[in-house]
Amino acid sequence: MTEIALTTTANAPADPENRESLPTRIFRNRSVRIGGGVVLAYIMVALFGPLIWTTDPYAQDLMMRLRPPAWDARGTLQHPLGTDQLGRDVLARLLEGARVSLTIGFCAASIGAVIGITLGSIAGYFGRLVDHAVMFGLTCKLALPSLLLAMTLIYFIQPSLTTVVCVIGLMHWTLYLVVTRSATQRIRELDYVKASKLAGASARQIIVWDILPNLAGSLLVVFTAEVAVSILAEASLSFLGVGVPSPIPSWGLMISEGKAVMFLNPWIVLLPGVSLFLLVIGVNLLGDGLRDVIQPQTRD
Amino acid sequence: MLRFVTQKILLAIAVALTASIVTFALLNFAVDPAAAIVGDTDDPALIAQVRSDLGLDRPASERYVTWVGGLLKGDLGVSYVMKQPVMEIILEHAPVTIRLALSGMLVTLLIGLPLGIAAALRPGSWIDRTALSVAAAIQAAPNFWVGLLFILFFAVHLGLLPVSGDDSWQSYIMPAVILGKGAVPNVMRLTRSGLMEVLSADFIRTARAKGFFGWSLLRRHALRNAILPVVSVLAIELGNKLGGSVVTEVVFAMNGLGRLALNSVLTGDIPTLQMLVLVFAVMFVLMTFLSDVLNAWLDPRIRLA
Amino acid sequence: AEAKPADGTLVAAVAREILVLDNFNATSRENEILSLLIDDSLFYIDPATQQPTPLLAKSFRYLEPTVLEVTLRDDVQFHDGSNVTADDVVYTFQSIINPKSTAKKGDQFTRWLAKVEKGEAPGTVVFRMKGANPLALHFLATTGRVVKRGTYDKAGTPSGLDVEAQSRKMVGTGPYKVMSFLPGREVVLERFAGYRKDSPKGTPEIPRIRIKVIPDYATQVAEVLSGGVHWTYNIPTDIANEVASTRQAVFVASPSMRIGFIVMDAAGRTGKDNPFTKLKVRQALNYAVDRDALTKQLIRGRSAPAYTPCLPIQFGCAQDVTRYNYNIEKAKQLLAEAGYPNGVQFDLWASREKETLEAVVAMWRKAGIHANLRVAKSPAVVKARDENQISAYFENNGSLGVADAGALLPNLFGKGSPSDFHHDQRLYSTLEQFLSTTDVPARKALGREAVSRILDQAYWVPLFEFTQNFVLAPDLNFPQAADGMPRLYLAKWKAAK
Amino acid sequence: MLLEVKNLSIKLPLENGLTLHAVRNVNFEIDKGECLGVVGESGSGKSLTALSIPRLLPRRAQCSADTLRVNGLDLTSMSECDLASTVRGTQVGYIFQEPMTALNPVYSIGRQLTETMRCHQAVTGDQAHRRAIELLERVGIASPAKRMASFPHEFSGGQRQRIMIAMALMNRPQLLIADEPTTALDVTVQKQILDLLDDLRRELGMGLLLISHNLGAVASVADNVAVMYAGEIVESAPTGTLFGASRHPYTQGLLQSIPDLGKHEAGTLLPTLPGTVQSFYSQPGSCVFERRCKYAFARCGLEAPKFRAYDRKHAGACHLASAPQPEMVETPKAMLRRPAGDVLLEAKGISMTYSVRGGLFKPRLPLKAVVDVSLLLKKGRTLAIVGESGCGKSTLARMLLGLEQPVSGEVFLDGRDIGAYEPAQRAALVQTVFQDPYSSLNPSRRVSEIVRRPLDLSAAMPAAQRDAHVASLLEKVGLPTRLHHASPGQLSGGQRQRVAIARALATNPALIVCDEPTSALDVSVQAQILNLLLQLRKEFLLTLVFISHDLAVVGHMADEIAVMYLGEVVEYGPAEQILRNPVHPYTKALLASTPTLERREPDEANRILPGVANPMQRPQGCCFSSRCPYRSDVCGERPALSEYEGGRSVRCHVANSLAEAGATAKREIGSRNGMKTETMAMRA
Ligand SMILES: Nc1ncnc2c1ncn2[C@@H]1O[C@H](COP(=O)(O)OP(=O)(O)OP(=O)(O)O)[C@@H](O)[C@H]1O
Ligand SMILES: Nc1ncnc2c1ncn2[C@@H]1O[C@H](COP(=O)(O)OP(=O)(O)OP(=O)(O)O)[C@@H](O)[C@H]1O
Ligand SMILES: [Mg+2]
Ligand SMILES: [Mg+2]
Repeated sequence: MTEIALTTTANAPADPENRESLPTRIFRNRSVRIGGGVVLAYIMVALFGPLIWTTDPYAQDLMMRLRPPAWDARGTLQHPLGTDQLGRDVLARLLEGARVSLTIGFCAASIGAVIGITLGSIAGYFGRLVDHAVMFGLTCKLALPSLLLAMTLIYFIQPSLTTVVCVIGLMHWTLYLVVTRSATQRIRELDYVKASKLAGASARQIIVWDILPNLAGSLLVVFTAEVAVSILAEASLSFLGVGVPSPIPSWGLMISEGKAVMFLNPWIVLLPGVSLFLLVIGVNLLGDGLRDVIQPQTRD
Repeated sequence: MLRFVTQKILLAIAVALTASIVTFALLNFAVDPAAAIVGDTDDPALIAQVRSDLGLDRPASERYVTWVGGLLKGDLGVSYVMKQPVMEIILEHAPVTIRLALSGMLVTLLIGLPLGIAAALRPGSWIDRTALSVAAAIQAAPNFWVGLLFILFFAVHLGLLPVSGDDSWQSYIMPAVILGKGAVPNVMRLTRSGLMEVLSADFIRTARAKGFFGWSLLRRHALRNAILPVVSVLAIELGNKLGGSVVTEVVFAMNGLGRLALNSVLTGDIPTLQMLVLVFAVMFVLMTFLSDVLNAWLDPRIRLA
Repeated sequence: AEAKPADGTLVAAVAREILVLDNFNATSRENEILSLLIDDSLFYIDPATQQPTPLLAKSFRYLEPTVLEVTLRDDVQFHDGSNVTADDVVYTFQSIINPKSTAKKGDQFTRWLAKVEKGEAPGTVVFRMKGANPLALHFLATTGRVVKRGTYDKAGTPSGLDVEAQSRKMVGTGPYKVMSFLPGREVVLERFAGYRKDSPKGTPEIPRIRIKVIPDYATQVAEVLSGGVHWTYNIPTDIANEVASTRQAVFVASPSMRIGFIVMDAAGRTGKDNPFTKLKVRQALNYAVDRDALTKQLIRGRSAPAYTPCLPIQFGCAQDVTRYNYNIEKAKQLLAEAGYPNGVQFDLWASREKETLEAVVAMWRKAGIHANLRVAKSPAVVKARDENQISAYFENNGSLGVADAGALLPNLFGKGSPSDFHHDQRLYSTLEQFLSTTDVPARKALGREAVSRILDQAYWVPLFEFTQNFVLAPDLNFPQAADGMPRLYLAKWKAAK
Repeated sequence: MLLEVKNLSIKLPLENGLTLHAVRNVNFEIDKGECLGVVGESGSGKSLTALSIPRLLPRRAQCSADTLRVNGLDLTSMSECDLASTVRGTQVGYIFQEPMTALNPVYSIGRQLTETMRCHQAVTGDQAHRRAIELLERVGIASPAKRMASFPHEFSGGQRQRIMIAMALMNRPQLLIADEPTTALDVTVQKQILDLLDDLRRELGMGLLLISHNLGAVASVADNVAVMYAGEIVESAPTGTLFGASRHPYTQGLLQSIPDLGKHEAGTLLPTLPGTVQSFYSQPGSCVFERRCKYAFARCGLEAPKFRAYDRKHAGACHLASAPQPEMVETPKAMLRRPAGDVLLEAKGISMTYSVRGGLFKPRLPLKAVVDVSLLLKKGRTLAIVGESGCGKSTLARMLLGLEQPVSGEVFLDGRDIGAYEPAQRAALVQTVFQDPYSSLNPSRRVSEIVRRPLDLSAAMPAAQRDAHVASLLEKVGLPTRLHHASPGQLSGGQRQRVAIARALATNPALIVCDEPTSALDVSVQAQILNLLLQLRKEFLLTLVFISHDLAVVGHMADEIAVMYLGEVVEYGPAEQILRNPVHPYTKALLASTPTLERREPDEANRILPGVANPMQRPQGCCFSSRCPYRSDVCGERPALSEYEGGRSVRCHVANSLAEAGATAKREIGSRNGMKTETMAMRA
């Protein structure tokens, strides 16, 4: 009924000959392949889509409003995925929206990463007062309702792509911090760090040479997770009307703008929703797969 | 124990204070709420009047001191927009959010726990794979989008449930599912990994060697250990739900704290925003405290150490 | 759908929050709608004629051009059963014009009303105005509600008044009384049993009205479709049309007496070098808008193109004046003449009507007018405007529901108006006179003069009259009016088929 | 026959598609009241073999056996349900290696004990409770009735192991399986637990399957011993025969490579088995030991030897016709002479105190990890620090290395306060080798990078020469060239430790502090590393601080020994002196508990009292007083470290009287050595 893994003495060496290299294992993982494929496809679409489908995503055609996709009897090939309530081409907007989502996802997650990793490694490595201070900051950050603050900040600073990226980035560094900090705390106590110290390495050298490379895997996993979270956060904020300003075609905004007419034109919320859903699921799958390979012990 | 509690209370106060200063700074330096409050009319005299009525023409630091002074005296300020004591407004909106959060929690548990347990018992099996995929899908589907689809299908198309509002228990069903679904993957994965870890723990092998197997092994030896990490996450998750119900409340037009928050942002109602942030912050600290206590109560290692 | 509920309650949805009940202390349209239900004024606007007609008043006469005597009816009750007396009326208006009062509507009265006192005859009240005012009855009709004597008194406050006294609880005189009120959420009204049978407003049929706040049109529409709501308004035409096509809801539109227009910085508030200081540029903007396309294809409903800065239904709003018909070539030519052969470029600020304005911007672009649409929340726009950072912005005005250009133009073009972007002395004085003359033909002429001046100078780009859209449950009968003011007390359930 | 196992094989399908043939054709049996010891290095399949008896193997393991019978019950054909109700916990009791994790942390031990009984027998809670108390009493838990409500974490490791034993005995099993029951415990406790198991089995007439990688531990208890290697039993014999006249080259090599007080002269090279244990992914077509066997000849590589009987109870799997002659390794005489130079390292009364939180609700309390330790080490000498787990050895090492500042006292390195050195200067003087080879190498770097790092950091050597220097160092420590650029993940424990040593040598330091460099390694690898250290010590004229908990290893390496208990040095002096004539009661107990291959008479006088060294609850006065068999009233005061003959100092009030008794002990050791030589002569 239940499986028990035998705890072999922790020191039993993994058989050297039978270890595959990390990249091989990563690429053999099914989740990584599917998720990575999806993400890659989206990146391609975002990069090249607007070059191929050159219809202006902002051009309105009041005579062509709310056309259904081409496969519907009322649809036209001129707008393969139909038009929105202002007669803008949905396909062009979806393609542009992929750029928006990916840009926000990657940029925000990177901003968060820089903040979180820096704070986390400093707190984890130096401990004591520094750690207390950072952890207090973290508690405060966690205690503050981040969505509420994000809404307020974006709304009052001036909704724009940059604001949204920065604010979302500022809101999502906790996971990096926690992961980096605890791993740093753990690694700091490991003998090879002591060896480096003994060899005369400075704190910065130890963090950069000895600690962070070992976190790369975990941080990559966090990064993918945060990309997904940031993409969703942007969509939610835009949906609430306190995110990316119109007429920028963010998927969340498209859903928000389309929801009033969704009863008879469900594609208008379905299409951006599905795009968003597939992208996030792709990123999540990629992250899960990476985690399975990189940290099999914490496998979910 | 007393020390622990005092420490936590001090921490809570410090956190709440910092949180309030941060919000106060963000809100008062970035925003002039007077114009937002006046609304459609844009008479500068009226705006100026509102400004001086609300004391917004005084320096922000002075206002902060007054505000904190008021807090200490139990006076939490009056909403700029609704002209009502902020605490009254919050108390008025809180029940909806609390009900929503609790029912969301229930949904999370009802889906997350069984899935997690099933997945852990048969790692790698179809149940496990399905559960993981379900979790991934649930996580990826944006709340507002699913909410709209739910409304479209269950309320408008099938007419089974009310579209919006919070006046009947039926109107909580869809929002609870939407709000609850967010934490399902987390709970499921935690349960799964917790249980898997426990099942591979030495003491489970001991129990098996003693002659336990099957359900009794699970019940008597594995579940309690496996639930520990889940419990501590649940309290935090409840806190998150209380603070994170904006989207759900907006989609389903429920009059809870989340929508109050959005409205306060849109109308520049600073006293309400400040109070909301403070309430959420205190709630968070309370929840972490609760989670610590729960954990200590469930885990003798912490309780008696 | 079987919308009509068993107990006959009408559920109405409004998008904006109703925060107070007292219409003296509110500025929103929702409060106007509510006030019509729970308050009776001295006069009321007859939906058929758009003229003020006595309501709480029995009759009125001008003792002098600036002194109005109103005789009250003696059979009108407050919701608590007491009779409305001259003392109540005097109290009401004296409190609102009290200089220390902070009621939001106080301003609208202090502009013209100097003093209110009891008349010599019992049951009469005398209004002393600051000057002759052609719109006095209109104002008394749209905002002249009556409260019980002593309602606002509050010792200890600097003014001795508490303007919030009726924010939560309301003792009115209207056909409905407030049963419960959750600020920002809902108001429940019930037919007032003591309402006089022969009121010109008629006897309401619907026993209960629940006004729910549903901030989102999509949700409102969904509610109507699923039978949870019977009455909504302001739904965009597209959506309304769509919903109506399901036959689970009915779309009706009425005019709204709300005009949308673009204000341009002719006065050079943002700097002398801005293109709008040139008349030809302003004219070019006017020529380059296809108002018919805008209203017929985009806004639809009962929207109508506006070629004048006020609406034809409004008194004094002459239509036989300069007219800027859609003409791209002319626009281009004017631009070139003004020294902008390569077009002009500017920010167009707005706080609403994004879609429409995007269409306008698209039209302009064809004439080489490159507007960058900046949609911001209204406080931000107001702030930027007051700090002279805006050279063109979109604004709209509903004339307080008064079918008279006097309720519109002086407020926007008059001296000291925040939206005065012209600084035209001639226009100031014309408008001043327009607002202080009671003689009808003279007013008409003055109105025409003001309108032509504005158009000749092209201070604005008048765009369109808003449509007032209602999405209703199929079995609800809801009559419309030319001023677009929703009169919910007239709603009836259709007889079951 | 109580337990019969015939032709047991276990296969494990692995994730990478291969199948590990973890256990192959294993046969053994145990009679009632008999003890079979199974010994073998890590990964040789001991645990899997033991687990297969109550069929507790991992689910994916494929287990086949011709016979698997306990007390006449055929276990091969039993259902999971029957096994659970009739075999596990009733017929077969099981004791696991890790006492720290084998008990469920969230339930009281009372509940865990009684449920074992109640799930198998119709007894009332009361009866079970009484039986549990009775057993706890028997296994030596003080005031058992009170402790029934305690939770596992409130007990020390040794106590938990006792509770595990009590739990296994609840239903009076016929067969007790103990899988490395003492590996995680200190030698003093290990001895107590082994003695307890031995007593219990005699008392209750149980069969005992005792698994261990420690040959000495098995030697003292088992009647018969089976030696496992790479999944097979290569030799089995009665204990005396096996340790006295083993015939398999592996067994012989193993026995010789263990440093044993008195057997190997201190400082000599140990005979080693080259290489490490191998895993098999198919049925091997050769002798499993062929690759490491000095005597291998052509046939060994072509054909797997049959398990055949040499004698009535002595059997083995080897193609050699007769037992090979054990040969001694020549140690160059120069290696034994260690000249003493100037003082290199001096610690003056150093102490270290940590503050630790007792629990979530508890305040922080001070923990005295090291108390007032003074040491003096001259160039070229080797100082060993020995003591049980948690006594502060590593903490002391960190202070000696300058990694931590003592809260009081000073460390002088080469005459200068160690805190005053620049990091690079210090690095050129002192380096270290750590205990855990798995955490001492950065897994994300390559071996060459790791060894090069100290060079890069000190920048003393021109960059161009560094790579060559790294290669020569790795050569010196005997790491095959193909692994020079491998990542640590691809190395075995022994190889990692070689890399760590190379890294320590990189800056050419005068002093190397080795913190238990071999305690995580198998005995055969341990010998390799000890030899390497001995050779390098000679070649680089190293001064060593050698930390260990194994007195035998210490004795082999050290010139001087410091014995630590609860952070204090209780005895300090020249190595031979201390090993020959220990004075401090703790040193005596330590020596008496150190397992040896011969059966020793129980040394009742030096039997240490049960208990634990808990640094959070230091006894008043003498730190050892709570466990000291010679304890008296004077011990309430902290004894001073007083000098004795031969440059030795002891921290004990009764040292004088104990030193007298030392004379007898000396004689004893002498006679034991005599006996040893006799045996060897006999074999020769
Ligand atoms: N659950 C498992 N999955 C994969 N391999 C396993 C598993 N359990 C044991 N092994 C492998 O089987 C072999 C024998 O393992 P076993 O635990 O029986 O060795 P052991 O002699 O008990 O070693 P130790 O002294 O380290 O406990 C080892 O190579 C080990 O790596
Ligand atoms: N950084 C630290 N913080 C708190 N306590 C510590 C710290 N390091 C060590 N200790 C405590 O100090 C005591 C001595 O620890 P140390 O690691 O020096 O023992 P040891 O003799 O090396 O043990 P082992 O043989 O297990 O390696 C232990 O009780 C340990 O728990
Ligand atoms: Mg084992
Ligand atoms: Mg140690």
